[in-house]
Amino acid sequence: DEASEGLARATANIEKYKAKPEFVAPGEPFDAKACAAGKKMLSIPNSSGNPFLKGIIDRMKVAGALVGLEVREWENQGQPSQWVQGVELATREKYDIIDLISGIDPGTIEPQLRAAKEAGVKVMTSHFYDPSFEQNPVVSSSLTIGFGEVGTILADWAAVATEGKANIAIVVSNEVPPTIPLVANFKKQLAANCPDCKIIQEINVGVTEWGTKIQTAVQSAVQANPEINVVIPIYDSMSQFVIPALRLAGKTGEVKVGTFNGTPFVLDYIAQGLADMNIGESLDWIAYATVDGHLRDACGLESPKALNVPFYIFDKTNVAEAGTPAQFDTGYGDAYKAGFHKLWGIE
Amino acid sequence: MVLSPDHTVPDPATRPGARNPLPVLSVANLSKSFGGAKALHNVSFDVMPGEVHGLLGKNGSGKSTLVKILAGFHAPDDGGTLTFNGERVSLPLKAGEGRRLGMAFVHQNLGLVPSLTVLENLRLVELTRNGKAFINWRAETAAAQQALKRFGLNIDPEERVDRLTPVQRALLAIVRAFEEIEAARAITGRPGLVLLDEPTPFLPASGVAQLFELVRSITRLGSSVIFISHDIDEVMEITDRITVLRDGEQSGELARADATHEKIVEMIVGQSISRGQGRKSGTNSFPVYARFEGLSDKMLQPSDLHVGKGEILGLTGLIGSGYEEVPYLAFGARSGASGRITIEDGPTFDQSTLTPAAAIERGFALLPGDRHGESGVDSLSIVDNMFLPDIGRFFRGGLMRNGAMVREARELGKAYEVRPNDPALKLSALSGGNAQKVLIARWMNRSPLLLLLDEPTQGVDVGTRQQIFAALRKAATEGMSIICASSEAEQLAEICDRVLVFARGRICDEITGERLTKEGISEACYVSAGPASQSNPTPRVA
Amino acid sequence: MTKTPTNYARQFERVALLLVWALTIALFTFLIPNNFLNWGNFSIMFASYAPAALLALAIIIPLTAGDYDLSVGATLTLSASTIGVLNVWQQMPIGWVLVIVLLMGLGIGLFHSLFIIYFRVPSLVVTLGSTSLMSGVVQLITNSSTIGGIDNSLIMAAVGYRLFGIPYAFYYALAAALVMWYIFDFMPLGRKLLFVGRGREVARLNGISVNKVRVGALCMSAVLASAAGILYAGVLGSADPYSGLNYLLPAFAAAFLGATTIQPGRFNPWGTIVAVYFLATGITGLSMLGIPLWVTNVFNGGALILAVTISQITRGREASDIG
Amino acid sequence: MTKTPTNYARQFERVALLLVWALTIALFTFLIPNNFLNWGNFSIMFASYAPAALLALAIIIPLTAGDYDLSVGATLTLSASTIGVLNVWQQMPIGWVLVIVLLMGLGIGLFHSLFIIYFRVPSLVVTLGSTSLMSGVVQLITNSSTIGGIDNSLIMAAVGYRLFGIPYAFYYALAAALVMWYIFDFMPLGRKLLFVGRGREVARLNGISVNKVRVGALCMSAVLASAAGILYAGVLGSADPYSGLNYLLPAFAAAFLGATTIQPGRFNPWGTIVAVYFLATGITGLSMLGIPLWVTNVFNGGALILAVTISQITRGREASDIG
Ligand SMILES: Nc1ncnc2c1ncn2[C@@H]1O[C@H](COP(=O)(O)OP(=O)(O)OP(=O)(O)O)[C@@H](O)[C@H]1O
Ligand SMILES: Nc1ncnc2c1ncn2[C@@H]1O[C@H](COP(=O)(O)OP(=O)(O)OP(=O)(O)O)[C@@H](O)[C@H]1O
Ligand SMILES: [Mg+2]
Ligand SMILES: [Mg+2]
Repeated sequence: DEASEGLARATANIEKYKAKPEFVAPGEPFDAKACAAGKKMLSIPNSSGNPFLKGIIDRMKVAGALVGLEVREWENQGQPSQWVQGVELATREKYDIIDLISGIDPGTIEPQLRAAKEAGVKVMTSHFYDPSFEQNPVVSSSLTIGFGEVGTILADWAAVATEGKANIAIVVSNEVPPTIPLVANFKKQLAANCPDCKIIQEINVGVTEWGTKIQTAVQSAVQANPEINVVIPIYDSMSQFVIPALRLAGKTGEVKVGTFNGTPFVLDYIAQGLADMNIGESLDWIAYATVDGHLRDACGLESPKALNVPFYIFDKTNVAEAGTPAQFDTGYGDAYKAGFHKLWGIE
Repeated sequence: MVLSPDHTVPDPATRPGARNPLPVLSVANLSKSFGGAKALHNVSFDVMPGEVHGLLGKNGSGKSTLVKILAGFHAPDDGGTLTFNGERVSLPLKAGEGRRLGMAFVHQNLGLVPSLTVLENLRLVELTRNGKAFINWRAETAAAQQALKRFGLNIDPEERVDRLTPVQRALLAIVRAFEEIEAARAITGRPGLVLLDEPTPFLPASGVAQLFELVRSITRLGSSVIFISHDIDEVMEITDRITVLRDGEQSGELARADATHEKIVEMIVGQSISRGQGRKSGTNSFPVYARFEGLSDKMLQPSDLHVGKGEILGLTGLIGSGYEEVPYLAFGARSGASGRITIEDGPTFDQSTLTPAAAIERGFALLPGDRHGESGVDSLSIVDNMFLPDIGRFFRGGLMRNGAMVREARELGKAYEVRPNDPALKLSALSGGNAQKVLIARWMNRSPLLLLLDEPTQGVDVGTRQQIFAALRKAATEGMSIICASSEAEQLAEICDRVLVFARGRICDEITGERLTKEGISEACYVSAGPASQSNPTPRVA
Repeated sequence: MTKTPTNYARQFERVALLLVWALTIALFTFLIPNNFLNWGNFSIMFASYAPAALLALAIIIPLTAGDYDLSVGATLTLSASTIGVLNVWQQMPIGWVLVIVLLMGLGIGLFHSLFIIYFRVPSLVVTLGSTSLMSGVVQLITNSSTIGGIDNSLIMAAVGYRLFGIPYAFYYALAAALVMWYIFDFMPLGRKLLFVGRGREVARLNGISVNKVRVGALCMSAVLASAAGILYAGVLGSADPYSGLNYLLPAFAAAFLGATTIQPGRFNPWGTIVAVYFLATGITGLSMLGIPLWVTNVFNGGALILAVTISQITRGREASDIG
Repeated sequence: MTKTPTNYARQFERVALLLVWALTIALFTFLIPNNFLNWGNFSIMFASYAPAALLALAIIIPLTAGDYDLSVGATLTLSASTIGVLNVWQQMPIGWVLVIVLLMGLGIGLFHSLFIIYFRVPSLVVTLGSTSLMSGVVQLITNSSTIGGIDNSLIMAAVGYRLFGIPYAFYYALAAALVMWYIFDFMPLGRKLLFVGRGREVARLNGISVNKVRVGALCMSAVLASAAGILYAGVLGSADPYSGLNYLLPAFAAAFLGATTIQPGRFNPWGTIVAVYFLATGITGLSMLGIPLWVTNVFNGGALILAVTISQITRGREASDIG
């Protein structure tokens, strides 16, 4: 019937992400060293307090150094006024590339970016736009990431984990732009592959309020709706408040938790049996792909539209690969390194 | 009769001495209640131009309330009327309206802001006048300096008020009021009214004399003065007429000519009280209880003094002469002081090692002069205030015996005639004098070995004062040593066995026996200030 | 000794918030018939708000003594993070870690005291500054990352074991309130705190060592905030370097709301507990109704302003003793 | 009229923070030889901290009058969000939107006044509550999402046009400080504010309409915070529903730090401006050095505590007038 066919499709889809990621070249090989010579890139993270972003930038510095691209981080506390200062600095010091990494909407600091563009600095984003988004006109190129794809994985996983009978509480932060395609695709996929699955409650909490609101809201949701058997905090840092909520409600193990980002402490939750699934990406891979993509744009080559860093599912069967305690970069294999080196001509 | 405002009012200033039927201030049927309690009940009186009008009454009889109504601070109950220079003024007065009409105030607590400068306080009204677009600081400073100079006050306009001595502060408030009344008269061209709410307790005798001189100069120009004081002799000296309040009601009005001391007291208290005749002393000798050697601080030169067991030692002098420091130094309440202390036959110890806690431990007690800031906490209950240094006593078996505390507080309240005697009330719900009773009860109840008092009857009415004196005398006969610092010669003469007179930070006279009278003490104070006061009219105002 | 009629209003004021709480519960019971009024639901709520309750209790000690401690949120975060770093990363046994964390709380209190009492810097300034300092230290020691995997015994001690179905966490907060109640109301120390807060000079002249009392209050507050951090780490099972600061404003709100009940006009421990759980009930109920979470912000703010306003109306709008 | 010798220390205190600022600049110039001391760098810093400066200025008005306004951060956020909603989503012309936003600020001030002055609820409580209320409203109207695409003319007016290389945003903050300086120091209103803050009863006894002055201060503060929100939206070109609250504690820190300079012991507009840009200089320099984030927090907190402590030592550790 329809339900079992959907479940089969979902299972097949999940299996795809359980396989070890393979490297797919994002474009033609090019002489990266020649291209990068004398070029500078300023990477502005959403906040330097975010270890995920900091990890990517640290690795970008290493990857850039391989070909001679100078990568610098603009340290900030997540305040837009500080982003503005970073952009102005890049403009003044004639950087070649401003890299807005994961979370700074170019629209938030548009006036300064426009000035930078006029001064000849290329503004690029990475790990921010979903392919479905319209890129801000000041942006020269964007290495998109498939947030929508993440949504579909989460939906299929929920279906598989409950054998087609998921009653879901989903925790979201609507003010973060990627949330929108992620949730939309999640719903679409769920409808397509799991006719009996339901979203019981959608809990929207602003990032700054995670600490004070998620726990109570999840507790209340599972108390008010005992039929809930899956909780999906779409960003895995939320799960530090979801897990205790389930523990208090006595639902640990009974309610499944699936999430996205691959943050180490959440991978540890899986090892401890507190959470069930986390979709991860290799930071180092992201770093390489970002350097690759931005260099191509800076040198007038065709820039890939996406980061092309594959998603990888961790669950209790493979979480040990991430290390104990888990690390950011472990478990994804390193096929990409050789791949990029070859592409850049630096073997 | 209500005159329209455009009706020409004859200006008394232009016709000094002429009989003028029009009162400057006319109050009729003024009432004010706080919650259920009536602070004022149908009070009516007139103040004529050029008149000094005394306002007398026991503590809590409503004098300050009346002043505050005129200042626009309190809104009176409906029904009263107020006429100023013939102009009917609608009640309640808006803030600042009294000033616009030509009234100036010295409030009971002076109305200064301690953390701001002399200049800002002195020129407060000018600096905050509406509709002015620009403050000319140079002009303001010049005006302030001129005013200070005119009144012989040698203080820096940039100095913060909290660095001034109490005398300087009192004079500052008075100077401000007189400045304002001059300014107001210049604008309105009509007689003004200065309201002085107990301005004298802070002032030395010469300050009082200077104040009275100012008052007379103001009245000569046709303005009037309302003068509030508990010192009946002062009132007799300066006022032309007297209105007496009792429990918020008018208990009478007198012309000075008809007034005698006894009559006034009778009107205030409601019964006649024989004047204290001074304690028969001089023959008594007391074994020394506490000896202070080289006691000194910023205001006080090293001084030696002692108090006997069962003796009441008075300390006085002109304010600023250092006598008022002694109780605080003996209690270890001020830092930066030095000296040595010996108690009976005990070892001599350093004053700097003495803290209030250690002093209490030794059986000392201090009743400070500043009731709100140092003595009691207005927002806490009477019972908490009463047993503050004693709380440990009610901690038995690991529990505070709150019930026992309240019971004992009620007993104590009865003994000291605290009204209303409800220990759960906040201290702020009591009148000033009643609050003082609570605080005196606090210390007397502990039967301290040495009781240190600073102005113990400040703001306390005649009747209550007698009760307090009686309690002190009784305690002394039972062996309590008492040191009482006060500027009131009359009070010292009445209760003390011996009085030390201070001048410029030193003990300059010791009065015992026959000389221990109000006149004797006042004279000693004047003599002590002698030579300097000839050369400079206000020597104490440093 | 005539009792004035207003005394009825005062009596009513004492229990008003309790009544409102009961009404709130009744309302939600009506709206969510099956799942709201349910011991499981309440027991979870009691446990999960225990760290917040402890934090609010920490605040009222210096508030009573007349000082502000804005740093309790940062202290909570620093404690929880230290537990994570020492216990998870450095593998130190949890027992030692807790001792160190509480001593650290004491150290924070003494640091505050140095500036507030010795140098006479306003408490608002010092604790504002130390909030920033501690946030920096937290980022330094944790590398700004959440640390999971805190010793299970701490988690069990906080939310594992239960009494009457309520996890122990709640009883720790209750015990703290009980001890504070005893100190505030039945020990001379409580009276001393109050006098120090309402009239410093008066307290000093009556033999109270004002500075010691203030130092004590600041230290107790910091230690209690550290304890709240321990409880927070126990309830979450992890230490997160950011969220603690967000508990600051709610804790102040609960302290002020609590001062309208039980002993109106004074910060008091039972009132604070009632306030915390009244707000928690409202938020839980609204969440269970599936109402968007912005409503809970409005509820928090509205409840605070309304409660204090009504309390003011009861006392004839006279100047308030708190704040 | 003798000047005491301490007056030299006092004179020094006035300019101490300015000197420290100069030293900080010198230090960073030494450490970052080419890029730090550079007009472009400073002009951007001046512009991007202009909303923060305006917010700190907003705070000192009620602080001078003796009230706390904790809600300025929320007011900033609400204003910026309202601009986003009305201008971007509702397509309302920007001119009208600005008028509405400023009127809304006035409304917020009046709302605060109602509770603080009429019902005598402590200002800390009211503004704490209204912070929570406004956060809820912001989430409601923005759907908790960031709104980009604000009218270009607002952006141009804030950061598009420049004078001496510095975007206009800075001059707005400067103009606000100038006006406030005139009011604080050269208009009766300023003295009224001061008298009301330092001695409410005295002010009332002397015919100052205390309530009017306090209402005025609260309204001015809210309106200025709204203006800060406008500037914030102009500088960023967008409105986000959460970040405004992060400006609250820094704004207070700047206000207190500013009270140690120019006119030590009083909240004063120029001191506040100096404090904001001194802290901004430190943070910018540290960022340019690529120093880890936690250092900036430590710098902020440390600078505040140290500056106020040194100011206290200058005045012989006497009780402070601020806070
Ligand atoms: N806040 C209050 N609440 C209730 N009753 C009050 C309050 N303040 C004063 N009273 C009552 O009003 C009466 C008069 O007090 P008031 O302070 O006017 O006296 P006073 O004339 O100033 O006395 P004193 O000379 O002792 O200062 C007292 O019985 C007092 O209990
Ligand atoms: N703000 C107030 N609230 C309530 N009652 C008050 C208030 N102010 C004064 N009272 C009461 O009004 C009455 C009159 O007080 P008032 O201060 O006018 O007395 P007074 O005659 O000036 O006394 P004193 O000689 O002690 O100065 C007192 O009973 C007092 O308690
Ligand atoms: Mg009086
Ligand atoms: Mg009185």
